[in-house]
Amino acid sequence: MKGILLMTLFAPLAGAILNGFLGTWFRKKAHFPAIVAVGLSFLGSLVLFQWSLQHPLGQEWILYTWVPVADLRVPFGLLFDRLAAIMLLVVTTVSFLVHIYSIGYMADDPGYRRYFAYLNLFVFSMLLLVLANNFLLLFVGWEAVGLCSYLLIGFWYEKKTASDAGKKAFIVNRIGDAGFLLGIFTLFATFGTLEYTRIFEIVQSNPGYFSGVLAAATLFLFMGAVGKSAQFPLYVWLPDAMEGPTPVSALIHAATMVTAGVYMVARSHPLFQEVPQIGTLVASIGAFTAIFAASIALVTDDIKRVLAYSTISQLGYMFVAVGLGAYTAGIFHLFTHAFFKGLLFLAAGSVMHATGGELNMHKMGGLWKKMPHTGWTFVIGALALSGIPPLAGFFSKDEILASAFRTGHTLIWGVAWATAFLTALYMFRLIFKVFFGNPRDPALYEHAHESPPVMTVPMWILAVLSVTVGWLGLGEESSLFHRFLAPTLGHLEIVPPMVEKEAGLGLILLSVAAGLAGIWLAYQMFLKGSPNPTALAQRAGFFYRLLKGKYYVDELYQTVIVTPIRGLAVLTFRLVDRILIDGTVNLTGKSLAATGNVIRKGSSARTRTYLFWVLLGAHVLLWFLLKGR
Amino acid sequence: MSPNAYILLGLLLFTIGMIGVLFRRNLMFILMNLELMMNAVGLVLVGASLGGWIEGQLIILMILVVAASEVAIGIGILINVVRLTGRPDVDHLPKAPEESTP
Amino acid sequence: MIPVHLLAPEFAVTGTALLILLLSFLTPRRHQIAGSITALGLLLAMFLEMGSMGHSATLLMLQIDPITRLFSLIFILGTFLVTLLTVDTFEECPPEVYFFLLTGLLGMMILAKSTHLVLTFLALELLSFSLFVLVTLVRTPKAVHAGVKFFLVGAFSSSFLLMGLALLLAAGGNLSYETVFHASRTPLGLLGLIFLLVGFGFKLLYVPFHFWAPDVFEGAPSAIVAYVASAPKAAGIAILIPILTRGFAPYLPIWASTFTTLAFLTMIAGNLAALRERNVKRMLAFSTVAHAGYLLVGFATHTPAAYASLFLYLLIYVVMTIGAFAGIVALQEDATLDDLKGLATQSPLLAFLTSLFFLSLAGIPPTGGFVAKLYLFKAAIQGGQGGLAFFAFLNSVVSAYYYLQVPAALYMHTPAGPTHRLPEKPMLSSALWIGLVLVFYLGLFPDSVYWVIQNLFR
Amino acid sequence: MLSVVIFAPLVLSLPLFFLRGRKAWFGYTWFASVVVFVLSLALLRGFQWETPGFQWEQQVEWLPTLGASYHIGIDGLSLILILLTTFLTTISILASFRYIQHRIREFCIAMLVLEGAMIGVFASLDLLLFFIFWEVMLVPMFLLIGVWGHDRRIYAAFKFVLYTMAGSAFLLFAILVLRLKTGTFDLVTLQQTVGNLPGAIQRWAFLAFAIAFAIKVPLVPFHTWLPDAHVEAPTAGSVLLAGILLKMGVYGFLRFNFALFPSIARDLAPLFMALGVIGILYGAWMSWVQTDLKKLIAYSSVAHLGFVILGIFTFTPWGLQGGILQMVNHGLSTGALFLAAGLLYERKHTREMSQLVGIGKLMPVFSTVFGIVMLSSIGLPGLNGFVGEFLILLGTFQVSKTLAFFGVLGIIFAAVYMLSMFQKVVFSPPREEDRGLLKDLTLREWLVFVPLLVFIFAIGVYPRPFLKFGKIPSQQVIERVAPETPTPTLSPHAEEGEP
Repeated sequence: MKGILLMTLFAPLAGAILNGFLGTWFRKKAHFPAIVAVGLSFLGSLVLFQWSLQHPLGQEWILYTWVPVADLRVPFGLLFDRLAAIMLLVVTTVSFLVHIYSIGYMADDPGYRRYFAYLNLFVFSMLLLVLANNFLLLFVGWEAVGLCSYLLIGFWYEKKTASDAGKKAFIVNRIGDAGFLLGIFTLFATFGTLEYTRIFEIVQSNPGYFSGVLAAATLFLFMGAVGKSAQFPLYVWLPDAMEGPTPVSALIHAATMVTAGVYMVARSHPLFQEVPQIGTLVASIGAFTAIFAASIALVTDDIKRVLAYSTISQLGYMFVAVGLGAYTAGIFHLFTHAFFKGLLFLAAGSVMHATGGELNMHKMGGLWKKMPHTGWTFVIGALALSGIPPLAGFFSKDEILASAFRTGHTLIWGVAWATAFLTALYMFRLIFKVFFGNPRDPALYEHAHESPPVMTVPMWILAVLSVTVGWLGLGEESSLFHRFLAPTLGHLEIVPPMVEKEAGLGLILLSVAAGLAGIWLAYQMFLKGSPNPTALAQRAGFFYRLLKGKYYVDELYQTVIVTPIRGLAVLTFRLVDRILIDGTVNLTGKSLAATGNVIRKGSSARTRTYLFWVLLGAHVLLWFLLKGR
Repeated sequence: MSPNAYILLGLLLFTIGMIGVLFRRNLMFILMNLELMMNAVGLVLVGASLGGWIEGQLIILMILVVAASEVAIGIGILINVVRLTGRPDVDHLPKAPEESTP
Repeated sequence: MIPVHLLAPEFAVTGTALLILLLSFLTPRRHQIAGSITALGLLLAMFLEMGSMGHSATLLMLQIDPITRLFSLIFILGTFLVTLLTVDTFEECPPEVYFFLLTGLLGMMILAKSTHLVLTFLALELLSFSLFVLVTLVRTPKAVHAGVKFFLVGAFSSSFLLMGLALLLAAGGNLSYETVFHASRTPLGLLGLIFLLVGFGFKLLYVPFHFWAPDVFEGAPSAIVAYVASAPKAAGIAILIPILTRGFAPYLPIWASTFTTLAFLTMIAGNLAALRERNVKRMLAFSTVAHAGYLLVGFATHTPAAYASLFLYLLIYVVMTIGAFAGIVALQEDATLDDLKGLATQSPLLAFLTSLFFLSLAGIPPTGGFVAKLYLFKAAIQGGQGGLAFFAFLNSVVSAYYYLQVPAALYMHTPAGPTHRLPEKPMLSSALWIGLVLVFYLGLFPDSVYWVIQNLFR
Repeated sequence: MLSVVIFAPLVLSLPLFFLRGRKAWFGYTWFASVVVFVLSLALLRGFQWETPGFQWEQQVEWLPTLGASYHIGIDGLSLILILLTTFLTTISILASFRYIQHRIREFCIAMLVLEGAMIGVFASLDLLLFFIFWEVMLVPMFLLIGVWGHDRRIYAAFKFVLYTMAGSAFLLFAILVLRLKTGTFDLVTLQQTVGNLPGAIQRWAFLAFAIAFAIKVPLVPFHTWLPDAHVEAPTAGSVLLAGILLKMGVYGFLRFNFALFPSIARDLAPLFMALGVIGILYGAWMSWVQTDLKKLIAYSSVAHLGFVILGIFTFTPWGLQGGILQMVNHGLSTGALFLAAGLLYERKHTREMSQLVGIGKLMPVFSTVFGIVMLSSIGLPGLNGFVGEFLILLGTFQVSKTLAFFGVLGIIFAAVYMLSMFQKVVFSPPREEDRGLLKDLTLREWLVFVPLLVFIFAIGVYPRPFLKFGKIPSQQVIERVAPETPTPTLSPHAEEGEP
């Protein structure tokens, strides 16, 4: 198995290196090594999945000791268990499809091979993140995916906004990563090791003993997750990340990388379980982020940004789940979300492809006729996202809502429920604006065309998956998915069973109702025009502006953090560095030289002056010797 | 007279010579004042030798020789100055080095 | 029976001097021949001095022992280097220049060996008069200007010296070093002492008696300046050491504080004044003042180790100062820093050698300049003058600024004007190379010399 | 053998006097530096990794009256720095073929003399000998900056020399005081005897040493020579300044301050750690506002060296080993950054980032290399910088959580200024007129960067062989300075061997 695992992990790296160094040789065939590499990974993960069915507890492989210093021995070790198997499957499937899709999408780009090299590198990093057996190696993957994200967001770097967005993504991520590092330090200082299994063993064999330290550690780790998974307040990079090529958004900023935070929390659930109060915090932030982002999505006009806010919002859901201890539910939502959000992005990419890169939904309309495949798949994705049964999103979202309700966090449940309504509303606002109604921009409409099969086929595959994967979760705790993950994540332990089983059905109906209501309202507003959205916007006034301005968080950060720090830096450089420190040094030199100059000039005088000095000197000597006696 | 009187007189003469060197501008007079200073030393030595030390008187002879050679060199230099500037003025020496370089 | 043969080096020098005098009547134009003879004579003197190193005797008013012989050797070495310098520097000059170099040397040699203040005085006058003549020998306006100042200041200070002697005699009745100490206890003697110190101040260039140096250095021909900068100072040290060690040893506390103050002032005045100086010779004049300050640190410390280090310092100082002047003379007579700009392109080897001498002056290892300071300041710290030594360290940092200006000008600037090849100057080059070897040899293996001196001063 | 390595560059510089022609000079010098590199690699043969104390030791009577001897020897710390020296010298000579256009022979001599002196600094076990090499090194560096530098080169050269010499004055004074109080300059002997001195003398001597080394490192209030010197120096000069000379300060702390005055080092550790952190943040902060590429890199050096100082003053195995490794890392990455800046300067004759644009488009291969180097400098995991920074901060965290927190902030700032730089220079639209100027890497330039990249990756992926160098030296420091190391509260497998 080790061989296959290594192949799965390193094939994309090989692909990246191949494209990176011999790329000129492949030219327009650069996709070939890339897809072969990811294909190998995909096959490998299928085999591994098969293997994991027989080995519920998974296995660890240590390749070599990476950083050995005193007590610290960080191995380059891989841990493959069922959680990793699921992640592996998600990552390789979506990547494989996105790679194929990219052949069509990126066809005419001059940076073709660079694109595939980055993409392969990303897959490698993500797999490393997933397969690591210790926190430090996880962190390696964690930063490496950030790097790839940076490179891919800024892929069209000649556009200032794109390179800015890449930089912003990296820096905001780094803030989270800094927290993550502190978490690692705390763990090491406490446990003397960074390997999952050892830490978990210690924690689980001394329940309650470490809760103080773990509160700090998990808080720090969660800070990393907040950055990577774009939660409030570090979500600001994700909407901007839409500057990157759309397949990248699908892969990195919807399906895989951004979910790394969720994965990490699930992975270290033995730690989070010890400190439920931090779990509640995680869930609260998740819930807040969910509704916060959804509300912004309501008024966003850029179709990709709508999807981006939607991703933030859905990630919030996942954190609600993992925060409340429903790790399987969180991972399940991660699993389904990867497919339908990936699909939505690919479909949005297809729209852009058709309209020559246009993103403003107000310029579109009636595209259904022109591009039926895209339309159909988009709607499937949107329905899945809105939680309409029997599509995938329904199952996973419902499970999260249920777990929130059952653990007694009614407020969180309420917020999540409201978010479900908003989700349906903004998704169908988008659909009605883009695919239905009358074309608003004739030229754009004329130009529009359906994408080539190389793009639509991956979309359809994802669409099918979006419809079907949810059934794995049918039956909640007794579902296939739960049973599969149980050896790794365990069952959700509901402390007091507050709600009877019968109430479950009511909850399901409520959440479905929220979704349907959202769709209905969108239909009324954006297709029928009553209530008129514009009038509503005017009536809302302040709130509308607030939403439109995305709560002005970016501006706030800019004015409160970036500008003052930068200004202070400039000031420090000018005043402290140049004038105070360097000035003092130079002044010392100059004053010495100036004093010297006086002496120097004094010695270029008439003979008489010298002789007077002699007299003076004689007197001083006299005084000296007399004093001495 | 006591030795101290000689010594005091010698010092007085020395001071007069010194003042002369300091304030005269004519090189010739400066040389003469230098000579005066030398000879003032001689006077002090006379006073010193009153105590019976013959050494002092011997030194006077040497001083005379030294003073003479000093004047010889001084005159030599003076001639050069006069040749170059036309006057033996200590404040108008030939081509003074730049008074101050910035 | 007076062991006259112990004076062989002095006789050799005198003989050479007379020979030169004779020669100058015969060939008044070709000074190079006279120069070569002088160099040979000096080599002979050096050989003689070394040959009878082990013998010591007291001869009339002369003390002949290894220490005084070593001092003599330094003087001969210095004069030898200056002679080589002189041969190649002057296109045309009267051969008498060598005569005066030799008489000056004779004065110094006697100075070093004298045990009686009168003899000391006479020798000092012999040296001074030789220097007066040397400075004005080339009768350019600048030289004459320098000559007048040098003469006036020198004569003035000689009078002070003389008056000091007279007063000491009046107070004590004898002028041998051993008795002056007793004399200086009386007020009259004290006054004499002060006069004496003022007189030495001129020779040693300490503050505030140093003001004559820059003007004289600038005006006089560089080869002569090399002599003026090195010889009288060495001579001054040679006198002060015996006076202080033999005569005034019990008087120490007062001396120490006086010398500490003088050292302090002299170092700082010399170094600071040199910072902004663009004329290299004037800069070296201030540098000489600064070095006088370092030397005074040795006196302020007043331990055998300090005097031994002082001796080593003097040896290295003479070599590197003459070397620096030789380099400057070779590159550009009367140079300002601007004139030196970019000369490394034109004459790379000369520039390289010159730079090394300046690095040595700055006290950067592994040159002699570093070792000289190291030994001296170590002795100072050991002798309880830690504060002064530390101040001296800081001073040498300051001094690095102006010394390094010279290599900086040579290498870091582009040439100001068109470059031209310099004529070959074999004697000058050999002086440079000898100096270089000595500076590096002493820099790397100073113990070979210090070992000897240390035992002598114990 | 060690002496051979020290003096080989000096001896090998002699034939330069007889060679003629630019190609011969450069070719020969490069060959000579490669020879020295190979010789220094020979030091690895038979090196006892687990043995404390010095190896390849040699002691020859030198200045008996002063008590100084020619005593050399190396441990892992010296060895890795010597290897770094010979390696970077080779690289920087190779990188100068086009950059240096005049006084080539002088340049070659200066480089070789500098190399010899630098090796000497790392190999000396005698305080006086150390000081001599320390000062000798100034001269060629002074010339490198002053002769082949940019417009304000002379100012920068003087600033560099005077700053360092000011520190040296303290250093030499302290060395002499120690010599007089203990009777020896020998480090090994001093280690035993210096503890008997009165506390006050130890304290002052420690401070005097520290000032000299702090200037060299440079710690923050003493750092202003560095931007000027780095910016004005030619590429080779900047590389060696950043790569080696700055390390001498840290080396001094490790070799002398810690070995001789352990208790004072322990007492003052909080102060120096704080200075380290200030350096990290301040350096990063200043980097951010620079418009000059080399100045930015220079200030980033301040930040990196802040990390190193922070690490070594934790007196934990992680901090110390991380610090030692970080020295190497900084030598490689910052060296490579300066090489990159120099390469751009050769093409465009400017260091202003507003003028250097569109590199990504015009020089894609170079940009990749530059990018990797940049990422290594900001400590991306998988590359060398991360391992060092991680270990340092891990060590810091054991000692002071607050300082670790601020240190971690430094990592964020590093990303801010480096990425801003990279965006301005590489990720920006190209200008039409630069198309002819900015050509991609030549074969020689490849040769310059490839070895660096190899090490950047190697240390990042498999740092173990490199950590081996610092193991025993840091253990010894801990034994002397802080025998009671803070260990993790619970380490169930501490007694186990290698997994």
